[in-house]
Amino acid sequence: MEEALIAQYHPADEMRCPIHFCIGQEAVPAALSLLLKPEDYLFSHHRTHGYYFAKGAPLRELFAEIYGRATGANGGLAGSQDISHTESRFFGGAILAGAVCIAAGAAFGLQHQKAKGISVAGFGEGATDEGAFWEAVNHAGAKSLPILFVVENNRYATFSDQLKRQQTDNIAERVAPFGVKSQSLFGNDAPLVWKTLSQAVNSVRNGSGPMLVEAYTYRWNSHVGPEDDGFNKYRPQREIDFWKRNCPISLLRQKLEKLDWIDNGEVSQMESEIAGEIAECFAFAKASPFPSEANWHSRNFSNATPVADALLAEEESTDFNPSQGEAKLAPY
Amino acid sequence: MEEALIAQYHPADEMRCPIHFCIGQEAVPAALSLLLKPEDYLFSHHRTHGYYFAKGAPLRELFAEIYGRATGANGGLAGSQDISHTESRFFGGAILAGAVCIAAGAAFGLQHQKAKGISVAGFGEGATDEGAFWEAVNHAGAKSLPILFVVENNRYATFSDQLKRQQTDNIAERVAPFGVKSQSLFGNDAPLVWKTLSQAVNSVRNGSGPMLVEAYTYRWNSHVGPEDDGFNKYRPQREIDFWKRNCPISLLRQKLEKLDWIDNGEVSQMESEIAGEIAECFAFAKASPFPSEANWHSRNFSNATPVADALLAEEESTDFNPSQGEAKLAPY
Amino acid sequence: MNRSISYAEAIREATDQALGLSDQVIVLGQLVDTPSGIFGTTTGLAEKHGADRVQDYPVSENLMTAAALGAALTGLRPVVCHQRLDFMIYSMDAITNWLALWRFKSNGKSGVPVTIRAIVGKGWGQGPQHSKSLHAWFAHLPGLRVAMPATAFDAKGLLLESIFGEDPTIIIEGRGLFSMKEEVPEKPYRVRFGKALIRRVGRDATLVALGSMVPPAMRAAEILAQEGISVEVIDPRTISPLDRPAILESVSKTGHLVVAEPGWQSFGAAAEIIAAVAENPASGLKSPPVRVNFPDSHTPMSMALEKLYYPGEQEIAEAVRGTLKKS
Amino acid sequence: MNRSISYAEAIREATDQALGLSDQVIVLGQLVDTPSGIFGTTTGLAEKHGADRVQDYPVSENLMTAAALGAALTGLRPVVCHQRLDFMIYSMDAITNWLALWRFKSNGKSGVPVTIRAIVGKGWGQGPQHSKSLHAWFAHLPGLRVAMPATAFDAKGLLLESIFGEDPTIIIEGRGLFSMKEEVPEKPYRVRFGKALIRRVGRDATLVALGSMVPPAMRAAEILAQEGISVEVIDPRTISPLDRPAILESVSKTGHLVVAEPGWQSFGAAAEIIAAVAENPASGLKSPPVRVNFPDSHTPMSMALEKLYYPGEQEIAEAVRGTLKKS
Ligand SMILES: Cc1ncc(C[n+]2csc(CCOP(=O)(O)OP(=O)(O)O)c2C)c(N)n1
Ligand SMILES: Cc1ncc(C[n+]2csc(CCOP(=O)(O)OP(=O)(O)O)c2C)c(N)n1
Ligand SMILES: [Mg+2]
Ligand SMILES: [Mg+2]
Repeated sequence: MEEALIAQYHPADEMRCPIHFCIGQEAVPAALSLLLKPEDYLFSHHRTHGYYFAKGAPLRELFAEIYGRATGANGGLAGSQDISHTESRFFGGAILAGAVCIAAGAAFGLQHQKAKGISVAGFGEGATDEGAFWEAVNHAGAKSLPILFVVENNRYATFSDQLKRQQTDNIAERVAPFGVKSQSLFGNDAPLVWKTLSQAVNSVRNGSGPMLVEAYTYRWNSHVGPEDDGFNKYRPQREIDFWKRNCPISLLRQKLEKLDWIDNGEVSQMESEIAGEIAECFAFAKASPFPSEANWHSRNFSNATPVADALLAEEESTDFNPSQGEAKLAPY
Repeated sequence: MEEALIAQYHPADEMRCPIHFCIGQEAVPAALSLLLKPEDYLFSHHRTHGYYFAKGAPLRELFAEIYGRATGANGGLAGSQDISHTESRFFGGAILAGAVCIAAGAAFGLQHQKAKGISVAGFGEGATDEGAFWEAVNHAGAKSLPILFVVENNRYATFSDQLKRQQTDNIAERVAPFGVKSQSLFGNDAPLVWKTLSQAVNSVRNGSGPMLVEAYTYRWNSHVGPEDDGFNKYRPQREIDFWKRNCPISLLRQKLEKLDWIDNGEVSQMESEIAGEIAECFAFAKASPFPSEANWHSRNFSNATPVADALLAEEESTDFNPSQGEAKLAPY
Repeated sequence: MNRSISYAEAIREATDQALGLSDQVIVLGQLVDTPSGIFGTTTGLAEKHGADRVQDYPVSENLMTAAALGAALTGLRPVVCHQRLDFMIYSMDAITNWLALWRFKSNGKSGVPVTIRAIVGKGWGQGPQHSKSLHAWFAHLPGLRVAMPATAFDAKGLLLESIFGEDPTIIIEGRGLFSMKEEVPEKPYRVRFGKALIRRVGRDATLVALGSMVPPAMRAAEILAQEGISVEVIDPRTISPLDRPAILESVSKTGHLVVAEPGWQSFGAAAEIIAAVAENPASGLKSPPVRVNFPDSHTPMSMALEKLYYPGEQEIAEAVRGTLKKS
Repeated sequence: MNRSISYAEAIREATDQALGLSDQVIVLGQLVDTPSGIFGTTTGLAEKHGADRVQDYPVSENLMTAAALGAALTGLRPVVCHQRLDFMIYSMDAITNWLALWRFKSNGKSGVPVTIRAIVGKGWGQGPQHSKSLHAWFAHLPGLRVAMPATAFDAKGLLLESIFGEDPTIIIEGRGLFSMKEEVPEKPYRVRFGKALIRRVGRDATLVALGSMVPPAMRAAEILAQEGISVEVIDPRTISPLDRPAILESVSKTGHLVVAEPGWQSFGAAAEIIAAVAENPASGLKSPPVRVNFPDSHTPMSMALEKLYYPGEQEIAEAVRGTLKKS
């Protein structure tokens, strides 16, 4: 899907929004897609596509959103980095760590209402530079919130090496003394990722408190957009080569082939099904209308107040006597 | 000094600003007062008096400040919780964790300029709820900054128990994996506090990177102001009794008497010297004029730009051609 | 006959009733669960409704707002309390980048009814970190409602309207108002956003007063009445939405406008009110409008300077006299 | 003859020269040390002046601003760069509760010359979290200077003036302006705060344009000139301090005022400009002033809506025509 989007990105200049591709980082979202239930909430950082998919949100609405169409998941208002799909309980956003804090609130809401479901936050190691992230970790630990933090540690925030920004590359170790159980792992071994996340999801689901899983992985592409950002010389070629050799999809395929669980025919069939689906998504997006009405006010405010209408009376205030002294603050 | 301030607080209603007394928490600032040098910077939270004193700032200007006089350390603009004394490199402020971040910047400035001196931040365990605090810790660890973090852990943020807000009461343990060496100790044993802080100050001074010292201590008084806040029933009487029995000043005095290093005569002499100094401070404050000129603009902006005057030329711009297209952002 | 209760009691009563009316309502804030209860506005509520519904919060202001948003997604209606607006500035990211734009960004599919109570300190040496009112900032943000209740009646009605409304709201509460009493109905009632109140009908000049400037504005009108000047006092009650038509109607009657605002003058709310009137061809302004604000300076601690800093009824009355003279 | 360089190059040159002029100058920001260098404005500077002086910073925006303040206390003159103003909102506490009030609170004893560069995204689907301009917020704060350079010449001169001045400053840089070229002197020079520039002399109406609205305002003036309408275009260049006298003088000549601002209308900077004119008895306004702003809405991503959202020269021209018709 990401490759297909990239191929189409520039030619027509129709996808006009920053896109952070997640090629090379497929394992974590793919594993989550098998583990999350409709009642769970998933909150994503700017690199949204994998997580969007993981929560089972409709693919054609993702394509339409990127194309800025009225049929997009957000009616073309949000784009790739801010996409959400309310019905699927999936919410993304581009400001680092912001969505992690919101995820903590959703976890609290579920816990408070004794509702089924857990809250999951997916983000990169860069977000852990932000103080806001540590407020969420601290609170999750103190309140034993049903939240799973998933860090895809790809070593870079844009072009900045983690070790320029943090003293160690081990976030899992740092959250543990806050009361957040944690585990780190090689994030490109899909079965291992699935197993680890499965245990983590179950642990959080069973009320054992918050967990953090740190998956070491790598992004193949530029930080944003399809153009090569290699001129920034921020990562060595052998590092890129190492991770490309350890592509999560190839590794999985090798393993499955060894086990004789799939054969080439099946793979080709899957590939052509996927290609078909993607083609259908492109067609849907391109055939969809653009949003046309400005409607600025009603886009930003609700027009109705049904709950207030049901619960509150109408009253007129009587005269107010203004010659009263102000509250004395002393001494604070 | 604090007791004297309290005795005078209400009768005349002349000290009109929130004051967070530090009775019971004397050991840390007292020890720092012996360890810090003029070139060091000290940044304090709202409970400022001990730290103000620790940096050798003039006592009479503290009193005058609290009385809102023009002769105050800040000309009566700041009050107790926001007091600073630029000449002494002492800076306080009431917003939690804010001053800790500034302290990290001062540490960076010293390191960058290879200047003598270290940066010290004094604060309570409440400030460590703030994400901003963790940004400072992370950065100090990553850059090996010459900063000493001093937490006076008195267990409460206002009336809120630390264990309502944090999963454990051990901040020292939490900063260590960020690359900040740390140590915790019983904070009312003045000689121990001195020894620990002395080692810490030396370590930071010698360029061994950041340190955090967590001193478990207790405040006797209300969170703010002299009135009893016991009606909030936030701490048990036996806890208060325990800590009052472990008053840092009494403990020190007992120890010194046991060692025969001081006798009653010396203590009385010290007490009367201190009483004299305090009386002098009160007299100075009360005799000082109030600030009278509003001068709002020049209080908020500098009138002169001496550096710019020296370095920059005056130039007139030529015509600007407005028919240029805007920068094309694509795709980011 | 209604009882007379204070502004603080009215807030407490509204919160108590909201907690009773719906399980969705929760209260978050530092010390909301203690007997002192945010200057008496939450006292006893944790005992009555449970400490999980009236919940002490860590000193993590950014998280508090963001978490309220997340909780709202799960169906709750959180009320977030800040003892000082200054502390809440740590949560500007949560307010600006998330809360205010959530409905917009979701294409109307997801609303987050979060109520934020922000108390503005005043006097007694609060100093520059305990006294800022940034209501104009919040009113500048699309997607946020901003209320500035001046009386106990409005404090209760606007808080209930906010809690049970569908959009995020910031309520600016002037600390000096907390003791002021007024007749307040016992039942839970609403005061709608965007509906100004004419607090005093007048002929000669329109005096728009916001929040804690309402009582001194009313006293100024009383002083001026003694001098034969009839002032119409308008209290917009909310500044987002702002009832521009009500202000315009009054000005088109009186021809003169003074705005009294408890905040810095430049780029403040008074500027918006004056601009809204000036740009309307029907306003019929007969003299230049005048602003009564705090000076463009941080708040001094010393009471000697506090007196010069905060304007009161005399300054307002003088401004009205001035605008009438100029016409 | 001066060379013609772009807005981005002018910023880069100013920074390069500042780093050369004084060891006190340092640059902090995410990715300032990379070849892409904040849209070319810091490219090559780390190589030339050292990566300790042009320093990549963790994604910790609040710390970055507070640390710049702390560094300024030790004698440095930090320049803090944000790729988007939206990211900087995390540092509102450092800006509002510390930086803006530092000089005041120290009773004039301590100044903190911190320069903050905030880039405002526009177009190409930036969406609501990458396109906000909150210049009006910053101008509301006492103790902060706020610049909105519209041209390469001003971008260089204001940045240098800020770096070597004594007060903290926020410079709002419109991303769309980065490619625009102008003749720029090579030597390091200053553009003073609070001095508006008359970019085009005119007779019939005053058009005040801020930041990235300056080029479309100039184009609108050109369009109107073809129709025989002579417009005076004023670029305040800084909004704190704001050159109110220059605006007033122009309006008292033309009698008509239109303000074009790249930001939300309600409670924005245009309101302050209109209020400042309206409240002055000498302004001699002959028709109601008009604002040309973004609508009071968050920014839509879709290019179809972006087109409706951002006003350009046509909207400005139409506003000027309107105000002349009404008189
Ligand atoms: C508050 C904030 N600051 C800066 C940015 C700009 N930014 C966008 S993505 C990014 C790097 C994120 O790195 P990481 O969190 O590791 O995720 P990755 O891109 O590696 O998946 C940065 C700094 C932002 N979006 N939000
Ligand atoms: C950002 C912020 N939030 C809230 C407050 C209100 N407040 C003042 S002191 C305090 C408690 C501080 O506790 P701690 O840091 O442990 O210091 P202590 O008072 O115990 O010495 C709080 C919450 C504040 N000053 N700043
Ligand atoms: Mg990363
Ligand atoms: Mg404490």
